[in-house]
Amino acid sequence: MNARIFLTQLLGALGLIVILGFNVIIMDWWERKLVGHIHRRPGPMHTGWHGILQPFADMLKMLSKEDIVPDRADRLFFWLGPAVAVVPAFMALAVLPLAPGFALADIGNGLFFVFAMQTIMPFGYTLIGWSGHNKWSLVGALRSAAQLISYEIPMLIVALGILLAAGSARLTDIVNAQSTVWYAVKQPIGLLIFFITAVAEMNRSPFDMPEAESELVAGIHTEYAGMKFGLVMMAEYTAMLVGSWMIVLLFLGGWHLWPLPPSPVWLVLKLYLVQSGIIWLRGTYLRLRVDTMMEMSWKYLIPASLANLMLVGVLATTFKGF
Amino acid sequence: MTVDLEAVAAAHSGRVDREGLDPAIVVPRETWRQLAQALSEAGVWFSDLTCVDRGETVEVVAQVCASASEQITLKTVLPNRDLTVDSLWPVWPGMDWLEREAYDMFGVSFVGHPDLTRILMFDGFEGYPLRKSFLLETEEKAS
Amino acid sequence: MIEDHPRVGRLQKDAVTESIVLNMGPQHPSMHGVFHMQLELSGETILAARPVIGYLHRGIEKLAEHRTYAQCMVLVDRLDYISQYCNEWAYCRAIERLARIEVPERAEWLRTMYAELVRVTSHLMWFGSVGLDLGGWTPVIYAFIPRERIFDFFEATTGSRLMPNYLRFGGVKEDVDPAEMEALHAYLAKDLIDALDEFDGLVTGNEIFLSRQRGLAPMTVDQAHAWGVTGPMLRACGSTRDLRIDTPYGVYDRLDWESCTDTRGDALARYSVRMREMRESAKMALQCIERMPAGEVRTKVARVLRPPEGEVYVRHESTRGELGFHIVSDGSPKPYRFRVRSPAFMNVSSLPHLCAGAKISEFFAIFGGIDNVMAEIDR
Amino acid sequence: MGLIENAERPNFILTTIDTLLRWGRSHSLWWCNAGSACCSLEFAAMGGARYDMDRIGSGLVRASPRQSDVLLIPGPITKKMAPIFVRVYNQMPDPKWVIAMGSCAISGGAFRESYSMTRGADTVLPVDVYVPGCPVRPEALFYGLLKLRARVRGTSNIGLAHREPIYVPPDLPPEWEAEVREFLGEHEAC
Repeated sequence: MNARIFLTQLLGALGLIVILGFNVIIMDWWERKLVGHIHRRPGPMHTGWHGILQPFADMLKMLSKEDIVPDRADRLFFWLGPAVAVVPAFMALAVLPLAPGFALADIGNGLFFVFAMQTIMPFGYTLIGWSGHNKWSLVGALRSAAQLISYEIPMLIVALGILLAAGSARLTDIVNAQSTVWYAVKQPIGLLIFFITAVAEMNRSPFDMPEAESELVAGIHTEYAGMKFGLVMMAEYTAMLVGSWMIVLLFLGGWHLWPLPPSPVWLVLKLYLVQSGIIWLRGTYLRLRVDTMMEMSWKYLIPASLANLMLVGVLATTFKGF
Repeated sequence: MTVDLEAVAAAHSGRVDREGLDPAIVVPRETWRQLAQALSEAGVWFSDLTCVDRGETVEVVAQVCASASEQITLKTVLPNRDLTVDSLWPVWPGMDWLEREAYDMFGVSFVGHPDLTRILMFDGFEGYPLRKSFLLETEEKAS
Repeated sequence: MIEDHPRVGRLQKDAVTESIVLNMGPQHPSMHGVFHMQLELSGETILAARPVIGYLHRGIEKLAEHRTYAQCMVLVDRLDYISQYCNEWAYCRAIERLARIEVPERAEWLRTMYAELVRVTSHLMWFGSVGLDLGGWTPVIYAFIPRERIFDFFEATTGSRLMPNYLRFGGVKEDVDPAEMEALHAYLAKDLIDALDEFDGLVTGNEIFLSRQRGLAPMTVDQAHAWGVTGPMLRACGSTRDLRIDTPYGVYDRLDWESCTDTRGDALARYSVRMREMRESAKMALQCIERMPAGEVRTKVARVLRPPEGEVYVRHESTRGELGFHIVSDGSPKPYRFRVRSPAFMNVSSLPHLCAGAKISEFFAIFGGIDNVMAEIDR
Repeated sequence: MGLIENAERPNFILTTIDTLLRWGRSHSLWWCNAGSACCSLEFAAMGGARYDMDRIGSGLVRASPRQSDVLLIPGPITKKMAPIFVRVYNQMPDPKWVIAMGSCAISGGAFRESYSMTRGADTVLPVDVYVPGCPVRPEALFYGLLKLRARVRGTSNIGLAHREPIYVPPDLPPEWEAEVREFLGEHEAC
């Protein structure tokens, strides 16, 4: 093996972890600030400039909290759960490009790789919920499994539409196919379905069933204390990052902002706009009921996504360059 | 008056007490449930049930409404040595918690109640707090 | 017969899923205090529910027997701490009826105004907690904005945000500063209505909210009467019973208002009744400010009140329903028996009937719609 | 012997980490609201837009005691409820603090002589901050929180087991107002 490539990749991986940690911190602060302003209150103000150091304080506190593992919990999986939830998100990030060709591994099957990784995350949530030996978290785990499985299907079908139009599963190619017109314009139904399912995949409000605070105490992570809880939070923010990144890459033109020249700045900007939109949802909407949520996926989203696929197929074969 | 108090009272071997601010029907405990049954069939709904400790006896007092604005008090008197009376739960299901509370606070047993257990106090609690014989700690010290 | 086959029999026995018992509360985020619910679940469906109460039982009825009538006002405040003025008024009416005390005209207007204002704040609190129960964080924060404003008025006129101890036998403690009333009038006439419109936009028009509330836990008038349910919950099933009209007290018969009812009887109807009641109450409070006559606010009553021997039961339309005070006097300065018929107590006792067969998340929508206050239930 | 002496001696790295951890803890006191009675309303008001305790990083009321730092007792502890409070307290991870809010939680308050009440939270739990009032005003609770925050920031990890309770004065001294107003004054939205 070429030592130079190995070293670059190693450094890249480390850089990714740093970026991820940074993202979690930014998002934690930004979520509290944004929700605060939606509520007409200032949010964190006294921990650094406008509370910018708040996430560091939280992290330090969590690090130094007593690490409780309940007596009857399954110790191995109690530890493993957060890791199983975090690691696939990290792995998915490895193939997500920031600029043309600028990804840790710009592989040909990037699209499928990301979805494959996203499919593993629910296992983590289910493990987290199940291993704590708590009825609340068990209900949360079951909800999480049901929810993530049923929302994966429409999401993938919509992604197939993109695949069909772009003719490649390489994420860079998909973005470059949107250099002038985004897929958001060409496939608006697809964007809508993809956005809904992505929010559901991230366990964000209004789909935050697994950790429905008013219902299931703290849902899947009821028994998690200290840094392990921090890890669960990290997994959730990372899932949010991956999901929003996919929305930006597949529908919002990635680094393209026609007629301006392409730049990674646009991508980062869009990324955080999408994430802010998801936070906004949390500030506005109430939570769906579990059965309505399942119904929504199986009765409406899957047929709609299939119709969308058919439409895209017809359009793509009729008009060249759709 | 939508309900003829005198007639109802007479039919259940009771009497009408008009000395107070509201008319009250006082019946012996044997006809307690029949009285409620008869009133219920006449379209009367209940409002409240409680007890008053009179020292030697315990009065069970129910407040019922004959119409939206008309208030009737039903009473039966139980001697201390035998605090049992028929439950009104079969007549008005909402009496469930009220009778449990009366049992919890006064020790009155309601025959025919489906689940007569303590409601406000915990299971191991001794005594019936709202009886006059139940003293608070401060009173015990004073006496 | 295939069922007789030993293996089939065993399989069938195995296939029966075990129900789990979930203890919800007393320490749970959306139990509105310390309420304990034993739920028997099959999956997420509630098979049976058994409420356990008494975690906040402070023995107010016993303590009141050791206080003078005036001292009991402190305990009455703490019964239902969300609608304090209604409690105080109901208690005052009971004692005034028992001791035959006349109340001056202006005091009646003031009492009506405070009772209606507290109905607004109480329903605002309920609105916020319904939002919280259904997973939205914003409604509760928004609901606190008008609440704080009305609390400012309470504080400026009675000296306390929550526990005013303002009403007295034969009137109220003291008159209100006209400037404060004017400021409140301006607020009620415009800003409060704007805020309520905003709430309607935030929650009432929300499709998710409607889908969660419509047709949920329906109740008929007969059921409501059988379970002793009163107040907005009863009016939501089509009954027109409202003690403010049926047994007129205060100045309600002189105000221009209507009792809010609905015929659907489900959770959405309960929601809609309360939302409209807020507007009606604001309207009534406005009329009180506009038409309040000048005059005395308090009649002279003996410092240590000794009502004549007798007993009285007074029904009062509190924010949650029929609040009853049953006072037995033996002629001494302390009540012989002090009984509170609490509306939330009776409303919550209907909970097992309402939530059988519902899902866990529906349970919270039902429970929030009851609008209970544990302090009043447990007393 | 040597080990203990070394632990007592100020060590640059240890003290730096200790300062950092104390800073982190003091800025991130999350609540466990065992909300019982009247005072929990004023606690809720403190989360509202006017008082907004999130501004000092305490805005999160965690539903699970496992993730919270401060147990708030906003009402009377009845004999029926006392074991549950103890259980919730035991479920919280160390370091943890307890705030007794209101006269019921401090001593039993208006219901002190009742047959169903404990005589205050400190009969069952170690209380760190006593905030008097019936009910407590949000400003008073805010002041108690600020005091607790200062205490957390000033307490080294070694001294955690030995703690003197903080008593918030029932009257309003001028500096009391000034300190809270300084925090509350910066955002007068409503």
